[in-house]
Amino acid sequence: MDLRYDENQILIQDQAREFIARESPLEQVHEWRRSETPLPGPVWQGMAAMGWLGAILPEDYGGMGLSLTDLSRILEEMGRGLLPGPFLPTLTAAHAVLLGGPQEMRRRILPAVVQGQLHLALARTQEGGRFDAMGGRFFADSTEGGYLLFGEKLAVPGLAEADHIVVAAVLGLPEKIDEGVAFFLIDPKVTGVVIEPLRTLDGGWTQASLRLDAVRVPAYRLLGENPGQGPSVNERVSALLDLSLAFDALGGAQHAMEIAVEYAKVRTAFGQPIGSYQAIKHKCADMLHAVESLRAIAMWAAWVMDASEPAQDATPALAAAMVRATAIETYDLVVRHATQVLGAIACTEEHVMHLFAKRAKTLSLAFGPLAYYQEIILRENGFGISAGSQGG
Amino acid sequence: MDLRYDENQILIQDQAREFIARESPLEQVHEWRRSETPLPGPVWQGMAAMGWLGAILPEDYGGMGLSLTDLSRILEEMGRGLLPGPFLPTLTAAHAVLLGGPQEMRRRILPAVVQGQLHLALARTQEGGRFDAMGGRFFADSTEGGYLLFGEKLAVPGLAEADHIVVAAVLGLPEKIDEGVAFFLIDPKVTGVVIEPLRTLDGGWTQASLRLDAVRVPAYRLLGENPGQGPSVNERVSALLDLSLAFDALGGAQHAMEIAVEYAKVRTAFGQPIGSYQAIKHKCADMLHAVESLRAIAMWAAWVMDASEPAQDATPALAAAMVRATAIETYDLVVRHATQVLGAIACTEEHVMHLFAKRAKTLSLAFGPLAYYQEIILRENGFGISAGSQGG
Amino acid sequence: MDFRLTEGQERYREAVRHWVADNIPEMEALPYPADPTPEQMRERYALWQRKRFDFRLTCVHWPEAVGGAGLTAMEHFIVTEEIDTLNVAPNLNIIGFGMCLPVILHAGSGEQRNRYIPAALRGEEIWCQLFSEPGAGSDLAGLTTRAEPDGKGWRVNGQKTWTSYAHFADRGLCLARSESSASRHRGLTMFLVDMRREGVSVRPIRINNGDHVFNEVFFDNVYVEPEDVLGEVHGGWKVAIDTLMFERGTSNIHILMRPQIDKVIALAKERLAGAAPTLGNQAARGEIARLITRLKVMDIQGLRVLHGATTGAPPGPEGSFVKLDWSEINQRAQALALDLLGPAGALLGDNPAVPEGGWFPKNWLRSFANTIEAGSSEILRNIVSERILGLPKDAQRQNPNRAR
Amino acid sequence: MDFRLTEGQERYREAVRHWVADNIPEMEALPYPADPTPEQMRERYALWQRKRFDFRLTCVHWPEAVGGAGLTAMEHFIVTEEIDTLNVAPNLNIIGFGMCLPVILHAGSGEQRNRYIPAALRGEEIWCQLFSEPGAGSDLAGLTTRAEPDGKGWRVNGQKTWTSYAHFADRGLCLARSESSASRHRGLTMFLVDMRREGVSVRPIRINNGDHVFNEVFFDNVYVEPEDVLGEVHGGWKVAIDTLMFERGTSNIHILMRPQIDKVIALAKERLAGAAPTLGNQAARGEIARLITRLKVMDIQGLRVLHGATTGAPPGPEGSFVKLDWSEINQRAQALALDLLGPAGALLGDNPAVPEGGWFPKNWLRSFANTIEAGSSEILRNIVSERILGLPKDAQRQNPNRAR
Repeated sequence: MDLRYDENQILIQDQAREFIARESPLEQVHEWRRSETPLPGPVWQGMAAMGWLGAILPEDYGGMGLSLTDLSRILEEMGRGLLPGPFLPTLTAAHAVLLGGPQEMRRRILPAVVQGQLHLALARTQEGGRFDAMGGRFFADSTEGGYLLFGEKLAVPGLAEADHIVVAAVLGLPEKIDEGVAFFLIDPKVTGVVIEPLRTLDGGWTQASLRLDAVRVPAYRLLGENPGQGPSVNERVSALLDLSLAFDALGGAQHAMEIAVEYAKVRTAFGQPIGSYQAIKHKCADMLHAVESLRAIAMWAAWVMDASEPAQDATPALAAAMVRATAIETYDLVVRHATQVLGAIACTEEHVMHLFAKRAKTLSLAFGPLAYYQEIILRENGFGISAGSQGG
Repeated sequence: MDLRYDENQILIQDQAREFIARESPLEQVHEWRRSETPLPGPVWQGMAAMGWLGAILPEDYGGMGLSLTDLSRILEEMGRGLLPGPFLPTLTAAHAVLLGGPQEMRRRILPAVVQGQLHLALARTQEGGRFDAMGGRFFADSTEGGYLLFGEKLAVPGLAEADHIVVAAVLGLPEKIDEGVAFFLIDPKVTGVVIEPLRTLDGGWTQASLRLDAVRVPAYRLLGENPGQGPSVNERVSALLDLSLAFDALGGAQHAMEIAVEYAKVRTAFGQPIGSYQAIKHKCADMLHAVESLRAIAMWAAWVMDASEPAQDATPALAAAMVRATAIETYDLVVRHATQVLGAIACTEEHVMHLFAKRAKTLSLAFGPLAYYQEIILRENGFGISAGSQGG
Repeated sequence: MDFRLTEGQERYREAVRHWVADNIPEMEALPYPADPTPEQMRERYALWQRKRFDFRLTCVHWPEAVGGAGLTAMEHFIVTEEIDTLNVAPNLNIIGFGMCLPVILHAGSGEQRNRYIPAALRGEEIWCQLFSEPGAGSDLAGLTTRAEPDGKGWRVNGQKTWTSYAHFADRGLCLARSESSASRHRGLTMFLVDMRREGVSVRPIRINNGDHVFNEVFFDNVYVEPEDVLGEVHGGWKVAIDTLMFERGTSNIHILMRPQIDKVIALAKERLAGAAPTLGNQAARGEIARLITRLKVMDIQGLRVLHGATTGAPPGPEGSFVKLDWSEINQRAQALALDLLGPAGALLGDNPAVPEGGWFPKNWLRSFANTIEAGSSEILRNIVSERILGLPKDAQRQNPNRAR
Repeated sequence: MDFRLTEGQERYREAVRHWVADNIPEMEALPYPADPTPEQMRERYALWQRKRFDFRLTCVHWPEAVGGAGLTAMEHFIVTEEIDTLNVAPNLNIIGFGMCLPVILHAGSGEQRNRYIPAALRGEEIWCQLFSEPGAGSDLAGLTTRAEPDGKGWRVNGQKTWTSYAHFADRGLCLARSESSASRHRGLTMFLVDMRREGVSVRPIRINNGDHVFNEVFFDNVYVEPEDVLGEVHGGWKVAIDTLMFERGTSNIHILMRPQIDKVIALAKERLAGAAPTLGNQAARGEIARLITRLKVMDIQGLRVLHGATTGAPPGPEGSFVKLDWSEINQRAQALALDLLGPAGALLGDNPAVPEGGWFPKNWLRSFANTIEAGSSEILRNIVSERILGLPKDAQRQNPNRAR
């Protein structure tokens, strides 16, 4: 047993922190959000130069072939710095291409992603619809030489700037939803793809709505040698997404807590630092408890997903659901407590705390409610319910 | 608008407090519980002499014809003093007889109840089964000149000492559960009635299990001129029960809080009264907040049920569900917080706090879970769900 | 025990409703943009306030002599429910009517009352409250804004913050340190300041959702006439405490919060009513049942405050509970709204795909301050436990008798 | 990053499991009533402990010289999981092995170690810890039990309370005030007291569910030999702090709590698994998902403590979090159990209608003390915020430098 990050991981994290402090300091992020400016291209290029865009891609495609635990060192720092831009959409969509795309597609897409030449987006679930493993409200009709795709999704992170979109669609009729989900790589410029940018609470991701109106997709743009590979791709991409969001939340919650704790040491009321009052002090202790609980389960979940053999006591799906459920509650608790410790200043535009609050809520809303993750936890622990009664 | 209790109500409350302090002081209750001694007969006779057993029964039957608000002054003091004995079972069962019993039955039962000669019990719902308005798992088959009753219930408060049992049973088959519930007055000594006393967490009520094994009940023991009156009797008895439990909880929670607050003023740690530390102080504030919230809604609910015309914004069913839901959470919160304020001594047999904790849990478990009351609240506010999906 | 209004009060409510029905259409017919300028806001406020004044339908519990209707807090409550919750015009003088002017009414001289109260009631003057400072929030007595004698009058120097509506205000109720050597609570004086005077500058504070409600106010040697001292010189703390009592008394903020909470309940009904129970919607159902119940509790506590005020009973803890209730209920309600909306809850803007143009997330952000503003939850819990339950003060707050 | 045990540790776990499989049947074959007398408990404890000692399967992380196996805290953890959670015999010396003897091991002289540790490991002597007093719980330094020099040795007078297993104990680790004029934290000395000696009397404290675990202990002029001072005279506070560090370190209480939490999860599975979602069971499902997740977090925090202990890293907050976690998780789990049982949850006794003879409500009552015993949640939050986050001490706790 060794619960420390190794030297290389510590180096990766230090470099990430330095890069973000230099290229995207928090005051700068604050300013970008205020002016609704997306992440500048040169920063993205810098991320590519650091190797982040290919962090977990194999060296064959120019990637670094790192583990998820390695990657987590970068993700936590991104969360800490509230780094904007379509990193997570690109990361997860590229991972889908890696897992399911034909060799030709991988060769064409992945090296370009690694070099920062392509932004990707992933359109997987429909808000208000089922948040189950089978994806969203996109449907694919088989047609000669390929597929016709239909459907819409309200908000897709990173879509506005995406050069390619990975779409999870159900093959055939809605009733067959459990049989076949498949992933397709879509060119956003082809006929029938309608994209409309949206203003968002959290400027970390641009978001846009996506409508597919009989979009013709050639067969070679199907991910997976056959459509049946979709579910396994989906499961692994889901786990990556859940883990990534959790480390984003961990870094953000840690930072929000630190800001509040430092303030509690210097702000005085009734002649004493407010941190000497138990109402404040115990909120700080509860924040640290929550953050360290998330840290504990996140480092374990990354290890479970990295392991070549399945862990004795947990599937990757269980680890992902647990870490995601913990992240949703933790980030929310921390921004609430941190705001209360900081008092009125935390509720101004000038202060950075609202950036954390917005990020926490956006992460929590973007990919399904707590109950969905709780049900996975229950299912994986033998608390399954009768079929047909699941729902979002 | 007048939100004060009137002089007579204050007098009733003062007399109740004096009576209970004299006849059943808390140390005595503690000792009775320790030795599993039921409430002594003379105290019950004293309660009868005070008029409590007929408090809300009409003067025709020897009762005092008081309002529920008047009665609440006694109930709160009973809760405050953790007064044991089958008062609530007798009160509610007698009320069922009053509302639905034929004149002959009322004449025979009610004056004897008022004079303290009869204990009653009410067997209405089945634990683990449906906690809906239609009652429990007792079933009544129509037969010549009367009914045959079947069924069982694990725990019936006050049953061990009951001279008569009011049973709510479904007429006919279980599938017809929504059509007809009816109340019957049963003699516990007739053939087929099997009663087995149980040891309980809270000695406030004796409890016993009840099995009805083809018990023959003559038609004149049906409450209501026809079986169709059952639901309305049930609704009104339910409301009385919910309100009574809420005032029991209010008095108990108030007392538990007072014990903790007094201790916080005198117990010192680190050279200061523990009540000067915010961790303790704010728990005390939260207790008072919870208790006063329960008080507010309880006094309103009693008024709603007393009103001759229906209130503009609430049915008696809604008021009952709201006050009951608030009571469940309040009493639980207060005993938790009070225990934490008192520290280790609160966890000893010697200290009275566990009596409050046991009472709180028993009230919460005896008559249905929080979710049941929440669903009534939702239904009465237009949040009904599709039929057939309710369940306990 | 009777929760009903008297017949007279019921008739009064009916009359108010009739007046509303008669007068709203005219107001609604007036052009008023969705995104008004400050001038348009002021104009609409003044028009509506003047109309209410003409019919004696504002601050009806104040004496007729100063422009009220000589009625009780009960009728004021009815008017709040029936008129103020409609948001016909921006409520620009809420601080004046809820805090500043009651203090003038109770602590001011006859001259001060006559000069300031009717003008405000006619919609001509807007007030702000100048108490909080960057270094003095919960610990109000730590304030450092100075007032120094200058001939007959005073010169004020310092900085205030969290001043609602200062960018509209003509007048301000300002607490300043008039004697720097005195103990923290003594040596404070309450001033009625002309906000148009030289030396007053107002800088907006935008809140987390971009709205402009609060301001910083800087005083650079601002002259205040001697007749604009309210109450005793150096006796400002008592006046301030009284003001805070008013704030927690008949301010009826919880009634004004209702429309936004009701909006969440309506959203929940649209999403949840009639739906079969699923894994995802049960937590929300439980939360809604809790909110509805707590709202009822809050309403009753509000009535208890009102009843205490009208019968002259000593103030209990209910005022603090109403504040704790509305702030916590609203925070939970606004968070629930976003959870109900899912990803759509994180969208802003006029796009038809965005529910109500992003009202829900903007209001969710606004709600973060609820448990801080108008008495933080921590301070309220201190007040309840110390004043009502009689618990000892924190040791460190017992003797902070130095000005800073 | 690696959560796996080493191959050697896995082999060790296997060996322990084999030993258990070989030795449990023999123990289970011995007659032992459901409601044993203290003598029967002691006899069974001694038998099982002696057997564990003979195979060096108790306190395996202690040096071989004193009767341990010279292994690491990791193997101790494995043994705790594999043997102690089985509850083969009553764990009468849990305080000795978890607190008293580690202190003797670390702070005692060679002679003290040799005299006390092997005897305890052989099951011959049982220990209790005599720290808390009626007036000194969270504020331990407020204790008033006095130790006065008496020729070569000492005389102890005073009262201790919350002393687990004192009614079985042969020896006690006692903190007493040896110099009354000194400051609160100085002037304390740690003694090893013979509990059979004249002047020691033990009075049971029954807890809220009727069980007898705790005691009051009265010292009436009890003689203690000079060689039974542990550490420095007047240096007892440091020894006490070290003891509390052990208590929060490798005591593995969270592992010992698992069986009772797992029992609730099994009950929930029996009631909820496979059932369609209903209005009533969804809240319980959410709660179970939370408990399962928090248990996993707790386990990992426990491993972080263990890892820190084995690598010699400075202690972080994880030990406090493990305590907060197990106490809060167990309280919520036991409350959930009763909610799942409904009215049956309030029944006791041997009646077949009563689930497990009333184990659930009895254990629910027991759980009330969890957030108080072994460091109250309030004290733990102080420790975390002050020692780890560096927040200032409460003003009133800063200088309480007087003995009382």
